[in-house]
Amino acid sequence: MPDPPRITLLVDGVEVEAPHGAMLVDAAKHGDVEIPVFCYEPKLGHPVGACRMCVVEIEGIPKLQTACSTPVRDGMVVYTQTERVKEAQSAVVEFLLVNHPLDCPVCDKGGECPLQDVAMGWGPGRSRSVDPKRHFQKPIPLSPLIKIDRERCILCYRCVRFSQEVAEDEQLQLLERGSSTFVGTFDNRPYIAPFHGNIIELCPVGALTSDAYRFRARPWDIEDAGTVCTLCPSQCNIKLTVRDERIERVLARDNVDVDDGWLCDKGRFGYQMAESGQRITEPLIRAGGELRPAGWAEALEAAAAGLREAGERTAAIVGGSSSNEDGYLAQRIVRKALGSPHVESRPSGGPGVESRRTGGRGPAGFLRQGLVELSAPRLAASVSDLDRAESILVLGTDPLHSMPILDLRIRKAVRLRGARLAVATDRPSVLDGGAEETARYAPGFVGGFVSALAAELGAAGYERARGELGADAERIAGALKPGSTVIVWAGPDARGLVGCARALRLEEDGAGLIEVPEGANGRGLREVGCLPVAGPGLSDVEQGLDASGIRDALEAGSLEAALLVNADPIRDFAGGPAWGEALGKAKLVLAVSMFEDASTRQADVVFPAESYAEKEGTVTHPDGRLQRLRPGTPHPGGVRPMWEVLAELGALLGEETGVESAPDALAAIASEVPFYAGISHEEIGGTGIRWQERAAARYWPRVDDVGARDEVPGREVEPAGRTAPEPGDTGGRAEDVDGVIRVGTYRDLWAAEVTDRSPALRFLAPRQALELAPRDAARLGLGSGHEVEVRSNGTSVRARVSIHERVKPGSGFLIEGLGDRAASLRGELVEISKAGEPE
Amino acid sequence: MNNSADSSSEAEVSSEFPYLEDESVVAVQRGPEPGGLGGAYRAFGETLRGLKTTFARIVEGPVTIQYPEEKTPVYPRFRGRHKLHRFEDTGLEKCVGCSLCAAACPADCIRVVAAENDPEDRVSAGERYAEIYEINLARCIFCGYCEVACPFDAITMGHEYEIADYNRDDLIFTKEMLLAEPLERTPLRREGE
Amino acid sequence: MSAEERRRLIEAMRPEDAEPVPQLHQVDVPDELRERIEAAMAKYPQVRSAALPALWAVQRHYGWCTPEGMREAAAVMGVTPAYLESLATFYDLFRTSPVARHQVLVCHNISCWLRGADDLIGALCEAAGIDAHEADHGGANSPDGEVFVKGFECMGACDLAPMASIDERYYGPLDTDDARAAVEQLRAGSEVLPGKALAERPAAGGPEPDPDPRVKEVESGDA
Amino acid sequence: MPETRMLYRRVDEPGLASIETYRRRGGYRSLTRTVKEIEPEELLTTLQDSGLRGRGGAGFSMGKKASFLPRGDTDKFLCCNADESEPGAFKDRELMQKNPHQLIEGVAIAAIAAGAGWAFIFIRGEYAEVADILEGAVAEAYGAGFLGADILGSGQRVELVVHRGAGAYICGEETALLDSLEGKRGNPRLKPPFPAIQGLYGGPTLINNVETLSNVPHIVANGADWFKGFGTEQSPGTKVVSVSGCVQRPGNYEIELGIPSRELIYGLAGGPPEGREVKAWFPGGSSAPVLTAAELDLPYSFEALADAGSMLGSGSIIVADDQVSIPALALRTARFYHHESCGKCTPCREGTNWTVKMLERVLSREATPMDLDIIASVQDNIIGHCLCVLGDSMAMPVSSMVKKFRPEFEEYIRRVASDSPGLGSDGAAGLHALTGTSSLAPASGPHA
Repeated sequence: MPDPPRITLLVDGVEVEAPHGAMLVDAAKHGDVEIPVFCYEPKLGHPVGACRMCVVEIEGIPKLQTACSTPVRDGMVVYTQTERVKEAQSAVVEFLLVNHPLDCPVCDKGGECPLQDVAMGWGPGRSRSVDPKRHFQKPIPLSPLIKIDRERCILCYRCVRFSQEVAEDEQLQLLERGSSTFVGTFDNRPYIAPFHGNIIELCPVGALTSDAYRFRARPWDIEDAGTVCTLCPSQCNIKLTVRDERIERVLARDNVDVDDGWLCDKGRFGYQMAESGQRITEPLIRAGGELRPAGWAEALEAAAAGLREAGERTAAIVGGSSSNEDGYLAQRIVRKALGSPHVESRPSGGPGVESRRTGGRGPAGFLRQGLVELSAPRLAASVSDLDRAESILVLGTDPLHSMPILDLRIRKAVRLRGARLAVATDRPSVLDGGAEETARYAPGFVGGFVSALAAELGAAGYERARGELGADAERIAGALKPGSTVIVWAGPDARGLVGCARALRLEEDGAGLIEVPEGANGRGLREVGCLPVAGPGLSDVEQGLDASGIRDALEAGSLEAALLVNADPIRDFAGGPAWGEALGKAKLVLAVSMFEDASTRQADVVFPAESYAEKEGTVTHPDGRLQRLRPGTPHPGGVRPMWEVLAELGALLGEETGVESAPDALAAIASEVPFYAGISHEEIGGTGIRWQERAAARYWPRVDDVGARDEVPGREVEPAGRTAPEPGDTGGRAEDVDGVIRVGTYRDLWAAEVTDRSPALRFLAPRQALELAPRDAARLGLGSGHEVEVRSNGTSVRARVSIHERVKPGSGFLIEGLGDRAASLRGELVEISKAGEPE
Repeated sequence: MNNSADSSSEAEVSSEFPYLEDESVVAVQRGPEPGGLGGAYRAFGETLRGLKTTFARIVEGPVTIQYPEEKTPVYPRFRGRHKLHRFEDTGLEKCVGCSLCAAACPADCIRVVAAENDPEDRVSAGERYAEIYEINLARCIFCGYCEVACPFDAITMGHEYEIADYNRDDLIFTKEMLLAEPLERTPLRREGE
Repeated sequence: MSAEERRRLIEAMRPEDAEPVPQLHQVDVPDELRERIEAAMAKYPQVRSAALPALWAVQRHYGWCTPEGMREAAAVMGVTPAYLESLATFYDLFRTSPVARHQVLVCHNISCWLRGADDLIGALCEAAGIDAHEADHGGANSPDGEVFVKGFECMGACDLAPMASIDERYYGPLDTDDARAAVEQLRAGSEVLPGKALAERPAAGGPEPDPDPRVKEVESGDA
Repeated sequence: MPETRMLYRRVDEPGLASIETYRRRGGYRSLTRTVKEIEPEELLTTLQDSGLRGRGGAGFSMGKKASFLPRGDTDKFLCCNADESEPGAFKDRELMQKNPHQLIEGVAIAAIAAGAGWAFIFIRGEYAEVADILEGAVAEAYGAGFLGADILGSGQRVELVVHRGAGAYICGEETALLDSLEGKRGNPRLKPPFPAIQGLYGGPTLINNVETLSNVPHIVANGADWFKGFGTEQSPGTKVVSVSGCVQRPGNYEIELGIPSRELIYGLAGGPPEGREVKAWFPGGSSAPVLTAAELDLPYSFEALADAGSMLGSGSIIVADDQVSIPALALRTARFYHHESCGKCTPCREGTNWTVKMLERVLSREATPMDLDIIASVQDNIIGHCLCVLGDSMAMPVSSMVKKFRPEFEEYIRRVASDSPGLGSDGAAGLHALTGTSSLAPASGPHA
């Protein structure tokens, strides 16, 4: 997008150059003039001009104007220091303080409080008010995470506007009127929503305080450490508040190209996991059935010995929170030192594993080719492209759960610009409300839907589907055309997406694809070689087994050693508990983990893992932005940097990496990943850099190099042996079969280790629930809260019924990542039987 | 500045020091002629004045203070070891753990960790109290800024100066030590002393 | 609130206690209420405009804006109950606490006050057994649950001063005898203050004056 | 001087609220002509030429406002502001109650002139019985084909919805009215953008008062020049003035602007009760700075009242006689605005709150002379600094009362020293506080 033209205005007699259309408050900053504000916060959308703090005098306008809502024009003459302005501003401060308790010494905001700053800078210095102040009950919990002190509130409405216009949950509202107005919720219920922690940071006074941070530190006691949150693929930029070498709080570090300055509650409160007293802080070796502490040398030697013995019968699973460096070194050990091709980083593996019944695995060749095509730089959309796209398609994922910050970004595009949103998912998405069109396909049938969509969009080689599927695809296609489109998608099954991309001309500016990977650093790990089908830089390598292949091979004994780097497959991977059995059979399990979990219980050697707050390295955002992780706190106990440990392990196994520092590790990656060539920590800097925007992006592998076949895409990608849904088959016929529904799964935002390990978040830990359409629930004689058993092919999961209106009849949904076998049921037709009455 | 004022001030200067610019001038002050009483005074006057002080002190007796048996008295505003205070009526601690003293401290010797009061069992009057309040007296420079910064007069500088110890760790005074009623061992100087 | 109470409150907070948009199957909306709200939603170009009519419907149905009623309306409209509560507490005519059967709103604004509104409130409260100060500052119910009296800001009937709105009908000018009579009549369920109703009041200027010659022209037609 | 009844013509005729009577009296002929004979542009020109000024308070030219709406196919809206809530104003209530069809016809014509397919009458919730009458009339008009998708077969579309407010003075502010109509809390919006460009649902919106729109059928029927034959050059037409307070015949009087104010208060409304004198009067509702008895001879017109430092506003006179305590009156006024402040902007929310507290202290005799200066200074700090005019609406009359009746305020404060208890600490004390009678005891004279 071209930058807006710059104009010149006169602020207090000084010429100031500013972008045309900027608000006066922002424009004045270009001339180093600060205009005080309370209610103005550009992140919240349109200014409301409510606090009246920012009034200024503008030549030619008799009344004072609010600078927060006045766009600058060329030649505007503005005065911010006249007597009139000063009087008005000091009057506003005086008015605000009439009811403000001035309990700064006990207030958490003291020292970093905009009201303090403005009162000092622009206030009258003393109050003339002697009347009693407004009283409310002192801090009461607004939610388990936030306390509200209404006496301190200056009614700037930022929090309420956040709830209404950013998160759009509308739970937080203004109640009563006039000077009795207060911020509250319906019927004094708690305000619990995935992003609500942001209101703490938005509050310009100490009215909203974090329960976890309350009274922990003062601004002058702390140090800030900027890094990146690796709890999900959003990779939001954060600032750790560190006191006495402990993280006390996490704040957003605005990066408009990544997070727009927002954080989800997982990112905001999940730091407690790093500070948990339960962490493993030294290497452990299993002896006599028990894990016992050991020195690093001993542990490394034990690990090396075991791996040496297993040799090429070793597999590595690299978890999503690993940095690029961890992933690169792990795959290098397995591939080069041990000669094994089995490296995997995707919990769901390749296409096809989503259902045992609907088909087998696809050929690896497609996978690599599909990756190369779909991740190509020309098709890549950046997060900021969502701010420009005329239409947005959300396909196969609910960003709230998979990449929360995108949810806010998409809402913003719809609300502020009227972007057309289309949602095509199996499970109802929270974005449905703002969508122009929504389509529901049966769980596991995304491929059929995408092919039908490609046909409707006019892609060559796809046949239009009939019936409901065709009609759905037509509606979605209608919402996307014309104009630039960004497709946010997820899922292992990308058939047809290439066709959609071509038909929608996604290679053009402001359009493109954003794939939401399953792991936080899914894209980075893939690009540094943590895939069974591709090496670093998506290079052609000997084909290895994918996740479920590895599990089967471990179980069958054809693989003997497993290297689990920041991965707990028992909890996180499809198959779940089946991994426990598989790992139990392995001769050596080397786990790198922060905590003792289901997988470390099967481990022979455990290396303590770093938390993201201690890590140094890089990660790659789903849109290709490389970002730096910078250590904010020292490593606890005997924890060591993982790149160092892996480099030493490699050396013990005869693979000299020459990596002696984190920059070395990045240099090693850059030397092997052609499209990262030459990248360094300095170049990545504080806000990251998209590799697609660097010259080296031209080294992205060409599609022909990976052996594209001549057939039309719609056919070529058809996985062998798979019974693809016939055109016209909605896949949703299951409701006709009595008592049987097709199950889909989703990874709930809170179904994660961080929820269990952070005391503040623990109350959010989900319980397994089977979401059903009201019609199916009635047909099955089930009500909300009933305990049921969900069964298929000998796999069974217990769940509580939860009825949702927008679930497509015939579908049901379970949560993945709770350590049960729910993920194995994905795409299955299941039987449901009642196991208990509601509590 | 206007010219007339300029010239008049110049004129004043020149009348007082007529040789200011042109010549170096050595001024010699002559005393009375030597000899006689004047001469004797000039020779011994200062000595006698000195001896007067000496004899006066002899009469006064010894001024040595037998420290540590005796203490040096201090002025009322002497800044000695800190004290934390409680409200006399309720017994609650005045300190609310706001850390302003720590912020003001140039030696960085105060550490405050705050916590939330339980309204049923209060430590301080407000919502917040100091769970940990430590002053590292080995680092303290006794500047008194903490006292000035305190919004609740919870910390004041006392008169005690006998803080020496054998172990640096023992010089970190905890909240309990600072709150304890100190033994008033330091005498105050009286008015005019 | 003690720390212990607060801790218990926090522990009792479950994610499912938050109140997002309720789903229709979670609430039991009376048919009549649902029809009224849906009719209002159909009347406007945008659904949210029906928020005030929906709250009016809830108030008519339950007597006041009950939390359950607001949840039901929210489910029908597809908004959060908090959104409706925010409105209900903003507007003076919505009651968010239980209210007696008959509502008497007495104007205590300038014109009515100049003509004795305070006495009127006093007399009404005395007759109904309500504390006058309480009635004037937020409203109060009579102990028998029959009459709710509230001092209200200007209701646009200064010509009737001092006046009161009794069950949404205006009456005035009222003296203290009228006040006592009105409370009796409300309790008895009989017609309230016959002859004092707004509907029966002619224009202040008295009988129609001779038409201005210039105006006459307009009035010449027929249907 | 007699009234000049145009809008109030035959106002007490039985059945005027029904469509039959209204049509028998010539009603809906203007609308019929509008849809059949007149082009919208011509209609706009007529309205503009008539010089009709808005009757809601601001007095802006109605035709000009309508002409600001952009042409073209965007969805446009017309809102009739029937949220008459200003203390002292009750003219719209009587117009709607007794002659609803006159308004409906005016709304329909104005909607067609502005190109608005949707029209809303935002009527305050307290006017429930009037709203019932209005809704009945709207149903009749739909039935007779004067409203709906195809008015009288002309293809013109005007949908009219009667929207009931729920008790919030601020909804009379045009942008707050729009927010309320959109189903939100009635908070005023930041201007610009003005409603004519971006109003209801983001579309161009014309907002007019009931009385303004009721004039429209008469103008269309008789032409702009005829209309200009009434009233003054600057504001032609008649004006309904609501007179209330300490007068013998409170009510609505339709007059031509420019007549002496004394004529209105003493002539038409009968003046204060026997033996009393006018002490202070609000010439334009409670938000107008008060005038004194010395200013009774001012002509009742926009210009003359503005020159005297007050305003005509919506044309509502409230009279206070010589028995009234001005500080108590100031408190009543301030309390009203404090109660009605929406709370969005700081000076209004906190300023009204603080003013009330200070005036309560004056009345409970806990104030000091410095408080009077603070009261005056706080009013200055409010005026011109708020998001909408509500803050000013309190600050101006309170400020004028403190200025014009300062000795009376000072007397309360002086009594602090001599301390005469018995008036209670409740600030409500004392309509007749100075005369020594308690507010709850029956006051002597015709007030009771």
